[in-house]
Amino acid sequence: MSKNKIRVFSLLFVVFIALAATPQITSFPTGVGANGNAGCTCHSGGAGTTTIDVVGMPDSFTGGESYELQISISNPAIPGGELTANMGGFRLFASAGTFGAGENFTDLVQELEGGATHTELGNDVRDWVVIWTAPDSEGQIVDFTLHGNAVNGNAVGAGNGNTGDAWSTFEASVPGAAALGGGGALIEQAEPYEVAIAAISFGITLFSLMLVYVFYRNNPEGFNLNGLAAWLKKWLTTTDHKEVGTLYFVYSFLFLFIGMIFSLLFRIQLSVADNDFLTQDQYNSFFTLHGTTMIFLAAMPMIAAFANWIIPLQIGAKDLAFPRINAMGFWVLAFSSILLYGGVMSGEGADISWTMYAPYSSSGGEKGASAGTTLFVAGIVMLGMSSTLSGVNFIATIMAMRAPGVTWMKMPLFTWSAFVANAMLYISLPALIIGTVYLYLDRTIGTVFYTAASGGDPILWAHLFWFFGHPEVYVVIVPAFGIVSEVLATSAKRSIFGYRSMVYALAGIGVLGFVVWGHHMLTSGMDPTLRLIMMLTTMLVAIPTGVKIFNWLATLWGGSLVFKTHTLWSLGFLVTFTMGGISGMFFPVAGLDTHFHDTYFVVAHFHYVLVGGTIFGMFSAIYYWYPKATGRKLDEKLGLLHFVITFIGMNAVFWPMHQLGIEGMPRRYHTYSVDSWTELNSFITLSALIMGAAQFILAWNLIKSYKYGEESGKDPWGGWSLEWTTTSPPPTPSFHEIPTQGDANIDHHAYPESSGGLFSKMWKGSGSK
Amino acid sequence: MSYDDHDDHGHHGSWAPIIASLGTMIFLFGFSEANMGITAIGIVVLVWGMFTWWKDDLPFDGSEEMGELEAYGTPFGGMKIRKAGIWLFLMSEVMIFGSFFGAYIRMRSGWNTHWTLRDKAQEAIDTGVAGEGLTDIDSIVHACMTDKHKPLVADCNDATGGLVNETFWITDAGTPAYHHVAAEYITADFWTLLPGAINTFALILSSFTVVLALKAAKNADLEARVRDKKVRNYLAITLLLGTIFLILKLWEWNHLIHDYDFTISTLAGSFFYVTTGAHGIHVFIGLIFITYFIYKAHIGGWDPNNAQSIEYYGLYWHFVDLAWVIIFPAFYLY
Amino acid sequence: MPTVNSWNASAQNVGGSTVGPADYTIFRSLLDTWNFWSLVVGIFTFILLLYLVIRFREESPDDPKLDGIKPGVFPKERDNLTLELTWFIVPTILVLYLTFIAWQSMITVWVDPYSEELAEESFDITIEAYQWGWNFYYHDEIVVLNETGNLTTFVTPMGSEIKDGSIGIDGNLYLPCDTPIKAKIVTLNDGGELPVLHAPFMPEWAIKEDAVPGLETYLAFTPKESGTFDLFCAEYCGQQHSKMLAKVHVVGQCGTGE
Amino acid sequence: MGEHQSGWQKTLHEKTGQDVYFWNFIFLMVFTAIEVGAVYLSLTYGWTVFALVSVGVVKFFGIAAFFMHLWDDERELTYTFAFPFIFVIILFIGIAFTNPEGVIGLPAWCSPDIIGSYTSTSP
Repeated sequence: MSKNKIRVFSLLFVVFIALAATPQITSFPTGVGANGNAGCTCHSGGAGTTTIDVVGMPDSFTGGESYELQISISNPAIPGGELTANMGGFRLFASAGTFGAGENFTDLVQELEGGATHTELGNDVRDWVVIWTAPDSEGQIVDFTLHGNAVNGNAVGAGNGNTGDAWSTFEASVPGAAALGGGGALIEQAEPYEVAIAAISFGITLFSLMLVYVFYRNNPEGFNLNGLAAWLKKWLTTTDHKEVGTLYFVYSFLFLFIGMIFSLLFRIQLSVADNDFLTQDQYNSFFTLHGTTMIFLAAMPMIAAFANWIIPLQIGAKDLAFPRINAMGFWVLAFSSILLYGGVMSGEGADISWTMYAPYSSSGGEKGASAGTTLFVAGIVMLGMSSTLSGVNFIATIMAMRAPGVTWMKMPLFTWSAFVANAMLYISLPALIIGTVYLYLDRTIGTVFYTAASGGDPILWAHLFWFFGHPEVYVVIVPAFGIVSEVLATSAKRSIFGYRSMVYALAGIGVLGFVVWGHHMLTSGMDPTLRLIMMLTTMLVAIPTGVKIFNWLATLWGGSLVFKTHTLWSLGFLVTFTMGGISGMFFPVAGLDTHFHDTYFVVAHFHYVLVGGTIFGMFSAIYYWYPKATGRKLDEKLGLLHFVITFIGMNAVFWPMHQLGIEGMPRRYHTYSVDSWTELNSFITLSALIMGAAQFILAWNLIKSYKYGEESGKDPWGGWSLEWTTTSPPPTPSFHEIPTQGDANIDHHAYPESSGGLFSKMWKGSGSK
Repeated sequence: MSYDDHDDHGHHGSWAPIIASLGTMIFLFGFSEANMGITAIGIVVLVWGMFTWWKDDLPFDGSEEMGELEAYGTPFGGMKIRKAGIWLFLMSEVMIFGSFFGAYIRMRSGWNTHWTLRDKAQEAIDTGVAGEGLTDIDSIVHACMTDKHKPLVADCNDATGGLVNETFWITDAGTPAYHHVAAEYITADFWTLLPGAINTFALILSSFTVVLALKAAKNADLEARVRDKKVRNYLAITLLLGTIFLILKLWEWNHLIHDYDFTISTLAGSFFYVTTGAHGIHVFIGLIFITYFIYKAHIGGWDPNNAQSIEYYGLYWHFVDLAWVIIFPAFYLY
Repeated sequence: MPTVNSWNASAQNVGGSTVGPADYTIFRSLLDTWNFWSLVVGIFTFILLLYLVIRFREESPDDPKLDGIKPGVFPKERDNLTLELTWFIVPTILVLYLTFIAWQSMITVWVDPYSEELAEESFDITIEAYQWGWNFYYHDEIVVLNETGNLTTFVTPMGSEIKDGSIGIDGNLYLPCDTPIKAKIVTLNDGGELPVLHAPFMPEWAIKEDAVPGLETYLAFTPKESGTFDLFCAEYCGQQHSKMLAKVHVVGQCGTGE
Repeated sequence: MGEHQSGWQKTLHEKTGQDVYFWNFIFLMVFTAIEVGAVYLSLTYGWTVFALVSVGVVKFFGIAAFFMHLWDDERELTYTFAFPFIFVIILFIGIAFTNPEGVIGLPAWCSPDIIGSYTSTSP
C-alpha cells in the first residue's frame, strides 16, 4: 500500500506543478473602447516618429471639474503641406468624462463618441485646445489614449493620400481624487473572466465533492479517507471497458456544462445591440472555447462513453481488443483539456474559433491571436492522439472479436454506426494532425507554412482542416443514428425496418463524407473547378440520410409504441434532425451559399443537427442504457420534464437564427449595431437561459436514480441485442462465457446462414472461419 | 475456436496509461511555453510511462491468458488480433504521410525550382537567345547562381536573354516565386548527397537485420541461450543503424542550414525539415521500443511462441523504411 | 482639397435595419424554390410521423409480439424492396432537379475574372482589407446627371470625385447603378499590417468572397436600386472583426436598365 | 513469419542457399543505387522523374510484399493496408492538385500545372 501511496502522491504533485506553471501572462484584457483606435492606423507609414505634447493634463481630477488640454503635434521629418493644409490630425479617447472645444477652437475640434477629434478645418493645423469635464464619481481612474498624426498634405493626390504620414500614441491615466486616497480601492463591475473562472472552479469543486460523496455512499459504514486513495487508484489505473466508459461519460457531462456556461455568457453579450458585457477578447475566446469544448470535449467523449460501454456487450466480447490503449485514449483526452484551457485562466484564452483559420491563428502580437493559442493548438494535437488510439481499439474490436452468430449483417445498428463513425474519424484525423502540427510549429519554432509573405498558403490550412472537419461532423451524428435505430425499434416492439438498407446507408454516408468537404470553403477563394465538384457531391449526401429517416418511420409501422423518455428523445431527434437536414440543403447552392456562408443561418443549421441530432440522440441513449449500466431506471417524470423544456427551448433558441441568417447577421460578431436584430437576439438569449437551466434536471436525475431509481432487470425495455442478456450492471470481464447469438430468420429460412450478405462475401479471405 | 473459462486475463489495471498521458501533456505544455525545463520533465514522465507499460509486458509469453487473443469471424478470422491491430495502426500512418505529401505537392506544384530554371535555360538555348558562349544548361545555371545558390538576377536575365526576369525570382506582390528546394543543394554537390544515400542504405539494412532477428527468435532448434544472444545481437545492429541514420540526418541538416542558409524560415525549408523531421521522430520512437526488445532478449525473454512481438515491431519498422523510400526521392532527389 | 478625415462618423453608426438581400438578386428566387421544396418534404415527413405515432401506439402491454423479439436473438428482418427503392429514387430525382438549378446559379454568381465581355462594360473597383477597415480603389468613373441635366462625374459629400485612380479610405464605397461591378479583393500588405483573412460581405446583393493574403479573388454583382447599404466583414479576423464596417452608396439613376 | 510460404520461395531457398529476405535486401540495395545514380547523371527533367517514380514504386512493392510479408499473409491484411490509399487519392485530388493560384489561372479541366514546363499559361 505505501508504494502505491507514494506513486499516487507523486502523480498528484506533478499535476500540481503543471497547473501552477500555467502561464501567468498578466496582460489583462484591455478591450479598446467602443470605437477602437483604427482612426489614425489607416494612415500607413512609420509609427512613433511624431512627438505629441499635452499641456494641462491634471494629476488627479475632482468630480465635474473641467480641464483645458492643449495638444500639439510636431515631426521634424514631416514639415506639413506647402499650402498649409492637411498638416495634422488627432483622435483622443477617454474612458470617462465629456469633451468640448477650446474657446477659439470651436471650428477646429469636434466631440465624437468616446472622445474628441479634429474637424475638417482642424486638419490643417497641428495644435488644438480641448476642454475635458471630469465625471462626477471620483473613485475611478480615467485612461486617456491620444493618437497624434503628422500629415504630409498629399491628401488625395499621389499615393493613396494616407501614405508618408506618421502617427504615434500618447497615453495617460488620471486617477480621481478619491481613487488614490486611502488605498485607491477601485470599484469595478465584475469582470466576465472572473465570472467564467469562478463558474469553472465552482464546477470542479462541485465535481470533486460529488466524487467523495459517491465514494462515501459505496459503503457509508466503512468510510475512511485512506480508503479513498485505493478507490481513486482503481479509477486511475482501470483498463476495463465499462469503467473507462464511465470515466468518459462523467468527463463529457462535466464539459457539457462548462461549454454551456461559455455559451450563456456570450448570449448575454449578444442580447442587445452595441452591448459591452464582454470585451472583444473575452467574446472571441469564449466562442472559441464553446465550439471546441462542445465538439471535442463533450460530444465525442459522450460517443466514446457509449461505444466503450455498449460495443463489447453488443458483440459479445469480454473487453476491447487493447485495454491499456483504451485507457490511454481517455487519459490523453483528459489531460488535453488542461492545455486547451491553459490560456483562459490568464485572460489570454485562444481566440481563433474552433476552425483555427490560418493567417490569424498563426499570428501573434497586439493585433494577432492571443498568447494562449499555442497551448490551445497543442491541446488539439493531443485530442488527435486520443481519437487515433481509441479509433484503433474500436475498429479492431468490432472486426475481430464478434461472438459466434454476430456476423456483419446481424450486428446491432449502434455497433454498426460506431464502427462507421470510428472508421471515418480514424481515416480523416491525420489531415487535422498534420495541419495542426504545421500551425503549432509556425507558432513555436518559426516555420512559415501559412505566412503569405514567404509564399505560404492560408487555403492549405482550410483544406487540411475541412478534409478532417466534414467527416468529423458525420462522426458526431452517425452514432446518434445508431442509437435512434435501436431505441425506436425497441420502443415500437418491432425489428428495425430494412436493416440492410440502413447498413448500406451508413456505409454511403461514410464514403460520401470524404468527398464533400469543399462546401465549407465555397467562398474562400478555392479552385473554381473544385467548387463545382464539391457542390455536386454535397447534393448527393442528403440521399442516404433521407433513406434512414424513412426507414425509421417505416419501423413504427405496425408496432405498439410505448412513450418512455428515451422514445420521446428519439422522436424529438426525428423532428429536429429532419429540420436540420433540410436547412442543410441550402448550402451546396452557389447563389444561396454566397449569402449564407458565415452567417447565423449556418449557426442555426449546425445547431439543429448537433443539438437536435447528437445531443438528443445522446440523451436518448442515457435514458435507454442507464439501467443496463447501473441496474436502476432513471425517473420518468423528471425525464419528461427535462425533455419538454429542452425540446421547446432548443427550437426557441435556434429557429430565429434562420431569420437572422437571411437578414445577413455575420457569425462571430462581438456586437452589432443593426437595431432590427436586437429583438430576435434577446428572445434567443432568454430561451437559451431557460434551456440551460433545464439540463440540471438531468444531472439531478442521474445522481438520484443511482440509489433510489426503480430496479431494472436484465432487459427493462424488451431489447433483443446481446447486452440485454447479461445482468445489469454486467460482471467484469463482461461475459464469463462468450454467448452465441441466435437468428430468428433461420427458422423461417428467409436468409440461409452461408450467404452472409455482400459484405462478408467481399471479405471472404482464405483463412477466415 | 473456444475461449477457455477461467478469465483472469483481464488486465488488473495498470499505471502506464495515465503516466504516459501526463508525460505527453507536460511535454507539449513545456514546448508551447518554450520552457525547456518543463519539456524535459515531460519527456522523462513519458519514458517512465512507457517503461511501466513494458514492465507489465515483460512476463508476456504469447499465450491466450496473457492477452494474445485470436480473431473470430470475417475478416481477420484465425489471425492474432495484435497483428490486425498493427496493420490498422499503419492505416493511420499511411494517412499521416499521405497528408504530408498532399500538402507538399500542393505547394510544390506552384513553385519555380531548379528544374524550372533548367527548363528556361533549355528554352533559351533552343530559341538561341542565350548569352554568348553559353551553350549548355549547366553553364547558364552557373551564370544564374553563385556556388552558394544565391540568385544573380541581372546576370541571369542576360544569360537567358530575358526569359528569367525579375518575376521569376520574386512575384510582383513581393512573395518569393523561386523556392530553393533541398534537392537543389543535394543533387548539385556529392558531399551533400552522401549522407542521404548512406541513410537510405542504413535503413534498408536495418530492415533486413530485424527480419534476421525474427527468424532467429522463431528458430526452435537453436539452443535457448544461443538464440537469445543471436536475437539480441541482430536487434543491437538495428539499433546501431537507426542511430547512425539519425546522426547523419542531424549532421546533414546542420550542413544545409549553415552552409546553404536553407532554414525553416523559408517555405521549402519548412516543408523539408518538418516532413523529414516527422520521419526522424518515427525512427526515434522505433529506437526507444527496440531498447526494450534488446533488454528482453538480454534476459532471455524470447522463444518461438512469443517471437511474434518482434514480427509486429518489424511491421512498424518496415513501414518507417517504406515511408523513407518515398520521402527520399521526393525531397532529396526531385 | 478633400480633407483626409481620419475618422468617418457615418461609417460607424451603422444603425437602420437590414432585411437581407434585394428582391432582384438570384438569392431570392433560389430561396423561394428551396423554401417551397423544404416545406413539401418537411410537411410530408412530419404528417407521416404524427400519423404513425398516433396510429401505432401501444394499446395494452400484451399486444401481439411480432418479429420474434427475444434478448440474444437477431430479430426477423423486415424490408420491402419496392418501398425502399421508391424512397431512394424519389429523393434522388428531387436532388438532381435541385442540383441542376444550383448549377445555373453558380455561373451567375462566380464569374471568370478574365472573360472579355465582362471586362468592357464592368465598373472595376479594388476592395483592400486590412485589420479592421476597408480601402476602396476606383478604376472607372461614375457618371451622373446633375440638376442641370448634363452628365458630370459624381462628387462625394466630402468633396472627392469618383474617377479612375480615386481612393476611398473613409469606409464609404460609391457604386454606379445598373452597371455590372467587378471587384478585385486584396489584402493590404505594406509590411506593417498583419495579413489575415477578411471577406467583404454585402447582404443587399447576397455576395461575399474571402480576401486571402497572397491571392486575388473576385466578386461580381449588379446593383439595381440606389440607396445606402451595409458592408460587413464575414471571415473572422481578430478583435475588431465586428467593427470592420463600411457603407455602400449606390448613386445615379436606377431603373433605366433592363 | 510467413509460415505458409509459397512454392517458389522454397525452391529459391534450396537453390541459392539464401532465403527470399536476403534477395529482397539485395534487390532494394541495387535499386537505391540506381535511383541515386539516375540523379547523379543529371538526366533531363522527364527522365529523372520517371526514374525516381518507377524505382520508388518497385522499392515500395519490395518492402511491402516481402519484408512486411504481405505476399504470404492473408488477403485481408493487404486489403487493410490498401484501404487508406483510396482516401489518400481523394486528398490528393482535392488538396494536392489544386494549387494556390487556382482562382486566377482557371486550370483547363484536370491539367494541373505540375510539370512546370515552360508552357505554363497563367497570366
